Amino acid sequence: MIINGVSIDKTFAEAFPMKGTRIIITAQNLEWAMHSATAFTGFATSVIACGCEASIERTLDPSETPDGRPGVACLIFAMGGKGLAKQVETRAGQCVLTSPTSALFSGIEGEDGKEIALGKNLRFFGDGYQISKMIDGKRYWRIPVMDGEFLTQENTGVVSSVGGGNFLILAESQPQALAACEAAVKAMKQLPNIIMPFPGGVVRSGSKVGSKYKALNASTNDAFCPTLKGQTKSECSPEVESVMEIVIDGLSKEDIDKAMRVGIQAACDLGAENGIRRISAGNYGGKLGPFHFHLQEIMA
Amino acid sequence: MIKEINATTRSNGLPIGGKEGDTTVNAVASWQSGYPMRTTFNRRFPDYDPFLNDSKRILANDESDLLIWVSSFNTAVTPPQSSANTIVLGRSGMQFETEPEVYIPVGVPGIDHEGRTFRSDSVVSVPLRKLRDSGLPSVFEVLSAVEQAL
Amino acid sequence: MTALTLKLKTDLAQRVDCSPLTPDKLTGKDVADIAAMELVSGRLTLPVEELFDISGDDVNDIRFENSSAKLDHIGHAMSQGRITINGDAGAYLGQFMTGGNIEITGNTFIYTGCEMKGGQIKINGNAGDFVGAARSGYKNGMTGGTIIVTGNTGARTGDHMRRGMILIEGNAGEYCGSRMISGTIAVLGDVGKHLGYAMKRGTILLPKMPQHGITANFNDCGSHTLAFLPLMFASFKKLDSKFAKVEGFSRVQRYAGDVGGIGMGEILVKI
Amino acid sequence: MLLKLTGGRIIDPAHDVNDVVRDIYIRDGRIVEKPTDGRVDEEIDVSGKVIMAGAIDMHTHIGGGKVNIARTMLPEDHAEAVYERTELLRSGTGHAAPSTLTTGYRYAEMGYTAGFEPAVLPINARQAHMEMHDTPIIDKGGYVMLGSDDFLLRMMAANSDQEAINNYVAWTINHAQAVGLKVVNPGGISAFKFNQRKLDLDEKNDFYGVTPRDILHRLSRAVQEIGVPHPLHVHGCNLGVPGNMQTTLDTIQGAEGVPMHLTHIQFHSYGTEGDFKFSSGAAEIAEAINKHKNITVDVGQILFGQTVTASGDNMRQFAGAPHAHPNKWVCMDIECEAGCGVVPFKYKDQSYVNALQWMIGLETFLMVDDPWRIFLTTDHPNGAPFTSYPHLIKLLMDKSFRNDMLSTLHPEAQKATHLASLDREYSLYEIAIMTRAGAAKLVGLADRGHLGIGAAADITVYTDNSDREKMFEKPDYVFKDGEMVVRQGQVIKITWGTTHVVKPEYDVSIEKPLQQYFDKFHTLKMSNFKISNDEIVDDGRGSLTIQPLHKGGRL
Repeated sequence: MIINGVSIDKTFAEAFPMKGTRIIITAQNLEWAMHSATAFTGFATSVIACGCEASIERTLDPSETPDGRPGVACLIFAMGGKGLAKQVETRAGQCVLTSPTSALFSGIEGEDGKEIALGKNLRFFGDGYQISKMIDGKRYWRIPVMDGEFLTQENTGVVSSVGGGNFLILAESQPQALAACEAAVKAMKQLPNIIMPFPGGVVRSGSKVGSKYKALNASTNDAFCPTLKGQTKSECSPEVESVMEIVIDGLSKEDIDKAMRVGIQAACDLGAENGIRRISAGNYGGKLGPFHFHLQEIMA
Repeated sequence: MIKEINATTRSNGLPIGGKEGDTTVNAVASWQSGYPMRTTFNRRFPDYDPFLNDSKRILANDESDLLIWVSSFNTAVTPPQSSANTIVLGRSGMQFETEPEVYIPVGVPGIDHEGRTFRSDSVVSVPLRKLRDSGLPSVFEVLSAVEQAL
Repeated sequence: MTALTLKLKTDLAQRVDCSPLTPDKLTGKDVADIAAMELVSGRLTLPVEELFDISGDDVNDIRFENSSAKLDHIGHAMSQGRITINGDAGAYLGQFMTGGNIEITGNTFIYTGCEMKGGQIKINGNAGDFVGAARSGYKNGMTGGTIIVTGNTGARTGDHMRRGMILIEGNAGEYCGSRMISGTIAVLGDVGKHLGYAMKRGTILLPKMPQHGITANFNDCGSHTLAFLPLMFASFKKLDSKFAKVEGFSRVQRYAGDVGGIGMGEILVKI
Repeated sequence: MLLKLTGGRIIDPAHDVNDVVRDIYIRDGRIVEKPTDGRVDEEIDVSGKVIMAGAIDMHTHIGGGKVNIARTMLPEDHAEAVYERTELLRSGTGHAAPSTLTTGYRYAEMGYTAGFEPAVLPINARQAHMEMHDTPIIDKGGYVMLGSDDFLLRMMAANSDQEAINNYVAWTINHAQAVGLKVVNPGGISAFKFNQRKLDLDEKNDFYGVTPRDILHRLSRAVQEIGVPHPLHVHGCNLGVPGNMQTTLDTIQGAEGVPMHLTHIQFHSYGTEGDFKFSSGAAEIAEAINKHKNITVDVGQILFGQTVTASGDNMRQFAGAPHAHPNKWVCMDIECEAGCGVVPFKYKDQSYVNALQWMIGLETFLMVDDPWRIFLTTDHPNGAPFTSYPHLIKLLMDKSFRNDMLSTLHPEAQKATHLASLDREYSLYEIAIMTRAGAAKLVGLADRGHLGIGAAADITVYTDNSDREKMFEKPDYVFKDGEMVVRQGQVIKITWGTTHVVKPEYDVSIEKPLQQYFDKFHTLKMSNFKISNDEIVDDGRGSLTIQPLHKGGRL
């Protein structure tokens, strides 16, 4: 399959199940909501070492937030509910509770009503002065803090999600690869229910399973490292000088499907004339996860 | 507040209430039925409700056919106006604005016959002794006689 | 199916315990069964048909017509369905209810929504004393659900209330929020003396300073903009009540009390 | 009228009779010899049935101010248990704190024919008697409480001689119409008034300088010397405090051979070992009881569920108040002479502490060798309502049932007990000792608790059933003073029982200082303090049974 001179590999991206939630941070203005959200989703590129994958999903208009203030929606994913709960709690405690004028809400209903603590345990920061309020069947905590009152919903919903959707862009030069990624990320950001957890949405250090060093269980994806063309069984054709990957986590397989289509299309729109040669994907031979995103089917 | 203060020092409250024997009635009602006054036995078991079973309310709402008024201490404590038929077991000498259907004069516990009463703090009970022989029956004697006759 | 309608035949002398006449307890019964059910009235029990004309068959939609202030315990412990009352109701309307809806056109007597756990009661009239309260000697009043009163309430509104919401469009009587443990009472009109007496926790929300002011057992915590209020006002929007149309506010004077006890309750007055 | 019970299996430990088939003859409320002419007016075939004397609860809070406070405080308790009136029975309410009428009916239905109120405050004794007077069928009596009253503490502070104290004790027992003497947290209730919030065995009352040990010593001697059969009934120091086991051991040691009854011993057998700093001291306590023949105990077993604790020990009740469930409680000074604390409580099987309390009680039952010196109580309603006795009997008689229950409790608590390894199962004979013969002997009831000739015909007839709970909760027949009051577990006749008292002699000279004391300090006249015999008899429904004093009773 070739789109605008870019060849689409007959391969698939392999993704795995995760647990995810959406939280909404509001503040007096978008700037301060963004400060809090940026911190909340910081250092959350990969579950491998961060414990979770998180990013800002989008900004919210005051009409869209529970308390009618500007806000930011963040998605956060982890390998299990427990791990997710721990990440949400520590991040909420350190990055939202602390952030001036913020308030914290759940942005999603749990699957079968499943919930994890959002502000439930942050309330103890109130040292007995915290106040609980049930509004519309949901419990909120009002925690007195130095700038007034921190309002947080008690729980947030947990849903089964998909992590690790991805595609690779192979280009003739580093600037061209990056330009294609930027175009793809920009297009994908318009979509709901997904995030691209790496810095700027792009990762350049795609990995393979295993390493020559016993202590490591993942190492550089040498097949896609252009400088190793002569040293390894390379996936890179002679004209490919740079490969970058976009990783996508989403609330459902369909959300990732859509995102990949939009992203790949954006990259392909730049076309061969801008040095984009090929789109591929990372998989582990189907051993890693049950979700397979076949590039050619997605783009069909 | 008394409870809190007692954690470190001493504080006491003295509840005082009740006259005309109501402290006594409350205590006896409590041990016999589990509930104080204003308990109905309509459903064959004691059912306490201090508002619905308030006799003033019941009379005001015409929810009773018969009022039995027991007042053996004080001639001034007379039955309230009501449309219910009224039987009074009252201290001898009671004067009525409206004559009750039945009035049985009774003696006073602690004067005309023996008895026991709870002090108004509801803690200590004291014996009431008979001081004179007036021939007036006690409420107990009247009620027992009625029960016998039935 | 049409609503099961129970039309009171006569003026009552005695109070009638209507607790058996709820959607839960009538499920599976036909009109003949219902007609024969015995209700406690004074020291007698009377069959339903002696007190009411019965029509309709939908036990999940019960209507009391020509209702009287002597019909007690309507909606007792109901968990679902709907009861509509044309006229007044007696004591303990919706006591122990966990779900469903009760609406009444007239007034209610004492203990409306006593120890209710869920559902909604709407009174298009006045409610008596002890709305949403705990029975005498008990420690927890209503623990969930919503009570809306378009008129006024009597004394001790929300006595020992533990959760849930009481919304009063008119005035509340004396000792509103007494011994309240948690939950929210909002009053659009005036409130009587001793507001929040012995209140432990919970919120009393007022759009204006009450006529009798705030008593000395509440301490002024200053004026604040509280983030939960917009949420709460938003939740009122779907109610069939004046509260749905109230312009939300989040700027309030906060008073904490009753400081004679743990003092964690609050009275919020719009500024 | 001569009634014959034919062919029953008699269990009468007072006469060493264990499961012997024998007929019983009853006339005028007494057990009599077989008539020489063999003529009987009525015969009931009880062949194959188990026959015991009526059971006696020697420690049960059935009357007095605190019980009535519990009743008025706990509508929750009443709503759970409502009893409609019948043609015969009056209505009532209550599970943990039942109304008096209900109390009498429920006891009788379980084959109990006597219950003794262990905390009669002298100043409030009239109320206790009035409540017991309204408790039908069963016999009753009370142990009057001294030990924190100012008159005694003044005497002790002034180092009065023992005879004066004996006089005072005898006077109080007489005029409070009691059958024994109780001491609750000796001196502690007084110390509470003087701002002490704990009082150990050898700790001095801040005001009087008197220690609990002194009080126990003086009072136990007094009881012995005036010849009251029931030994001093001791609710010791530090009830419920982890580590109180040492206090209890010291108390046993300190009795110096003088008879002493330690009540609800379970609440006084706590160690401080383990992660929870709360452990069982039952083994040590049982060993001490086995060794000291002067000591008797009742257990005060706890069973899981909602109940209410009612005690004169306002010092310890105040300390326990934060655990109140539902969250309300009352502590009172009664005329500054005694105390009273009522705290509702829910024992939970998944609570480490409650589970261990349950185990400690059962361990004590199983490790005390002599059933004549240990008694079956739940300290009604403090550990559990008396209506749970059949369940408790099953726990004692059925090891596998006991261990099944044990395996469902708090796992950490299970690790802290040897209960599962205790193989003992009580026999019917031992149960009869604990609940009949032994109890009668302990309280000093000459004519009760046995089936000998001349005994009061308080008799319970059971159908033998390997499910002991079923057997004991519903006897076939219960006879009270020769009249059948219960048939098939149902009350069929109302009688009113008697009030057991003792009348130790005293020297009337004690009334001189007492008169001054009452005049100066009391809100009640001394003449009104005294409860006359007529008051007990009242309308003719009540009666007084004066039990004999021990030989050697003297002043």
